[in-house]
Amino acid sequence: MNAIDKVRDLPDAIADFVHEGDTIAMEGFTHLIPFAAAHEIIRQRITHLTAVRLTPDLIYDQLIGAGCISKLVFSWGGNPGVGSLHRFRDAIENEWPCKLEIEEHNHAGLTNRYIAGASGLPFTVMRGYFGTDLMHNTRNVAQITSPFGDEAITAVAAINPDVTIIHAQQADRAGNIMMWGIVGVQKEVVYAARHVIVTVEEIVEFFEPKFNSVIIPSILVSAVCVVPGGATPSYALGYYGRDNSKYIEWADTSKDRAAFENWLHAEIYDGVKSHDS
Amino acid sequence: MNAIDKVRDLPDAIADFVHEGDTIAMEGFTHLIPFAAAHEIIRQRITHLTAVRLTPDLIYDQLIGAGCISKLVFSWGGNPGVGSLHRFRDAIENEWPCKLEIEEHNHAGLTNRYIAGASGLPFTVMRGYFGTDLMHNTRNVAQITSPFGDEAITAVAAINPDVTIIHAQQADRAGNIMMWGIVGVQKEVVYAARHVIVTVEEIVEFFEPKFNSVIIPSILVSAVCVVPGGATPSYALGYYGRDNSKYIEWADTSKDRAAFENWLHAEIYDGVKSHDS
Amino acid sequence: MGLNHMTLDNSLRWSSDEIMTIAASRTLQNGQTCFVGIGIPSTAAILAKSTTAPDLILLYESGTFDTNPRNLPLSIGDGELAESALMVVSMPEIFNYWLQSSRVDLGFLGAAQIDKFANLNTTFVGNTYESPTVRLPGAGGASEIAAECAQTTVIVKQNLRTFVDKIDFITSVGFGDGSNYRKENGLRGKGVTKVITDIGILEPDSQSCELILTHLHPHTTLDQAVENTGWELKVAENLKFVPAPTEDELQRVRALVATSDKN
Amino acid sequence: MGLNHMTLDNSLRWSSDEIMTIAASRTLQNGQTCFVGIGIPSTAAILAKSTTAPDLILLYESGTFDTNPRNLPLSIGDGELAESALMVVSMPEIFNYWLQSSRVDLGFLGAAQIDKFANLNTTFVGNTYESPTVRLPGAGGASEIAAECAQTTVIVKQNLRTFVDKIDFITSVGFGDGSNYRKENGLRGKGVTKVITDIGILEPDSQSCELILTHLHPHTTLDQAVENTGWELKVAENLKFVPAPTEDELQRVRALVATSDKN
Repeated sequence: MNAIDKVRDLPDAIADFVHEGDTIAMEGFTHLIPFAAAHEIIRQRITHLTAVRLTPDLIYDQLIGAGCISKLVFSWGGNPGVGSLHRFRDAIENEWPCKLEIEEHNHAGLTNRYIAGASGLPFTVMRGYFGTDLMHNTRNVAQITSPFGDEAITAVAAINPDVTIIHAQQADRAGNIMMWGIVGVQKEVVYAARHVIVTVEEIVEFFEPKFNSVIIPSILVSAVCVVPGGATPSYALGYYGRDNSKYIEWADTSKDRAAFENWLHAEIYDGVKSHDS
Repeated sequence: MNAIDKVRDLPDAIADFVHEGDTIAMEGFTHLIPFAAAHEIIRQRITHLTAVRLTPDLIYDQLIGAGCISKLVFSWGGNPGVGSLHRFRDAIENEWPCKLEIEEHNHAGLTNRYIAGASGLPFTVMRGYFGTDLMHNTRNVAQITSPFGDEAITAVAAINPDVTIIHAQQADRAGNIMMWGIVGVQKEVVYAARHVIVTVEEIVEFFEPKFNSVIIPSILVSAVCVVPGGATPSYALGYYGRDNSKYIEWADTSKDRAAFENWLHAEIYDGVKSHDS
Repeated sequence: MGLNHMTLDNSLRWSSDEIMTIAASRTLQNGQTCFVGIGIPSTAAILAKSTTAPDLILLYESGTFDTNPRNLPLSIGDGELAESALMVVSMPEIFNYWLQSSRVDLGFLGAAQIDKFANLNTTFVGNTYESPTVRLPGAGGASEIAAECAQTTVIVKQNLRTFVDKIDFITSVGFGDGSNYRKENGLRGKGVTKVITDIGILEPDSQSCELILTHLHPHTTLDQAVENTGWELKVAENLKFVPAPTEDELQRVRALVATSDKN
Repeated sequence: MGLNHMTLDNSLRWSSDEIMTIAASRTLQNGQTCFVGIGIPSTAAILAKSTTAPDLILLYESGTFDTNPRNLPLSIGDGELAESALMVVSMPEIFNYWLQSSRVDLGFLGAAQIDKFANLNTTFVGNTYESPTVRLPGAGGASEIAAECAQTTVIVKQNLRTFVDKIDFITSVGFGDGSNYRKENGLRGKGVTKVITDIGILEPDSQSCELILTHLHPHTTLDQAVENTGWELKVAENLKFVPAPTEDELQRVRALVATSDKN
């Protein structure tokens, strides 16, 4: 029950907990996106993943292009503020590098699916999908009737990933995690998961009080990996800013298959072996 | 949109927002119980209230004994660590001072009823009440079947109080509220309410970062009343401790109707007119 | 999507993005809660907050609530949105406690396609859902913004590619097939009350819910509007002109846009 | 409820509360998550944490998680529980993300009445629910602790008023009417695995789920157990004695209890 039990090298943690065919969720909404962990998954060539994430963002665009993901569960697939995710589009429009099955939601729906998973429920209820075409083109969404009055309500099925991977600012010596700033759905997707890998900027002696900070107790965490910069090119509030230029450059890098494959080899396969210590 | 619009004397706030026959919720789990506001309700002799609260505690025992509450929605009716709530028992067992209708839940159930209210839903789902006699002796609880698989799940109806009253440590000049320490169900019951009255220890220039602090934006608040000590004999973390002796003494004060009525006159009707400035 | 591409009309003192931003900004009222997206909505909201609506409460789906950015965010989850916010809440809270419980006065949306009943498509264009010609990002927070905000303003460029008779996919509901669709489907907000384009402003008819051209921008013509609409455009009897941007408005918009990393 | 009243047997070196506390403490294992109530459960858990199970994680329904109180709390929401906790979460989180999602290893419960299938009543005694002779506090967190903790330990004094053939109200489910009741009713935890009384310890039969006397305290007799049980008490073939409290255990319990304001 102390940090020594949980601190692992990132390659070991990925090898131990992420397996071919798993359902994984790597969350972080714009902030604290666990890029280093994703790159390690690519490097280990783990495939046939069902990958869940509200915003595939560059992180899943890279995993999709590298052929790791065979099914994507998502709610908004763009490059935020820039435009398209080209690897995502190429997979859906042209099945390159392989067929990509999709299950599409909206943010509120996928968020509530995580809440149901975190709550140990088979489903939860929400107002949502009403009157849209998504209702008829997605799974794990159903209409039910309120037993109090007869209002129609949407039920969404729980998601319980085999592995959730997040990045956080800090862990303490006992293996507890602290993050602050925009925390999106990370708490829910951690509670919903069977295994949890957390990459952190650093290990600290004690946590300083912060507004809106979220603590993840050690008991929920399978492995803590110290990976400074592990959220680059997204950001870690209090550590480094978002590298917006990388998001803009990605439009070009990813647009063309050859350019993407060059990036994949240069930055991932032949790149320096991750940031982990 | 600044504090001047919202800061009121407690008697005015109660008179403006709490009316005969209203459904009210005064929350605070052991911590930050809004006693001063309850005493003002007694003083204004507002009656026929439907009063919702997980733990009636001394605060509702006093309102019940004073004849303000005609229906109680609750989940645990004891004097924590001491024993019975005698005014609550006298009302249920002997209809004194008037008949008390009850609707009884458990903590998880009532908590989820607040969550449904806060979420704008007619109901939400949970695992609970399964196999108990409460299932057959309470309203606003129903069994439904999961549309994914056919598991039986409990649905609980939303609660949306006419007025929620809470006590918090601080408000800022803009009328935003901050509380920390044990916050129970206060966030949910604030979001579920039509009107919200908040008594606070003090108004501060700005909020200091705290672990686990909860902010209630000004826009949710109908009135802010500065009432130092307004949670006594419960406590306000960072301001004063719980007066456990008052909880123990209450066993004697409340056991006997005459002793209770003496307390009611001495402390409330003829007492110093509240703590508000 | 095209929303962010600036096409400067050299004969004018403002670009189409600028006039859309300023028109959107003017619709915001002090004290409202406003669900903001990236791009023109952010610029419009920050402009309004710095001028006519200082107590406008901006919330983003990232969970940043009552945020006061000085720079224009590139993404919806920029650090400055968090650091300048009254509070940062989880997405469950933003979606369930704020949006779903109908606490938000106004939401802004864009679209790749819009029809005469203000239904919006941001999912795909061409062929089928399973095998689209162009795959777009999808719903994100848009479908619930369209459903639950008290009112929604759509900001979109007007042309035959976007203003179509039949959209390929209803991502977010405007008025469905007409006036009773929202109620029948449990959508509680009023729906789209304004569509602000580079040509003018359209508003739904109070009876039929069909979009009607109510305003032209100072530099545009009715012909332009008709030619750039893929259905038979109805025009308000008292068609008005949007007042020209003031120097102050233009200067503020340009200063804001200049703060964005993207430019 | 009587659980907190201390009845010191002068012929012994410990009170019944003390032996119950110590017996409960010994069942706790290091690293477990333990849902604690006020009174003997708190004392037992804090005792275990100070001796055999330093990494025991204590959570209270008030939302205090991994709390490390040095004093015995009078109430479940004492300030010290918050100030010594790793985190304080809302009650929605405690009930939905911890208890309901079956993350808690062990819960402690008391009762005013218990039957042979370990069903518990804390709601009312006598006459009807609508018009009870004695109204008790009700369920609180107990019914979900009984339903969802991996295991539950009941701590209760054994007498004919409490150990009854038929309880007046099932507030919290033990095993209902027998072995399949939990599964049929969707209760996912194992249920009550130990009932610790002032006379001994009862455990459910692995087949019938009926409570069986498995241990006596060092100072008690089988006759006492039988006489204080309102049904025909079954006794384990290898009935054992609970090892006597050590001096260290007694000193620690007494020091803890002395910290409570109540004493």
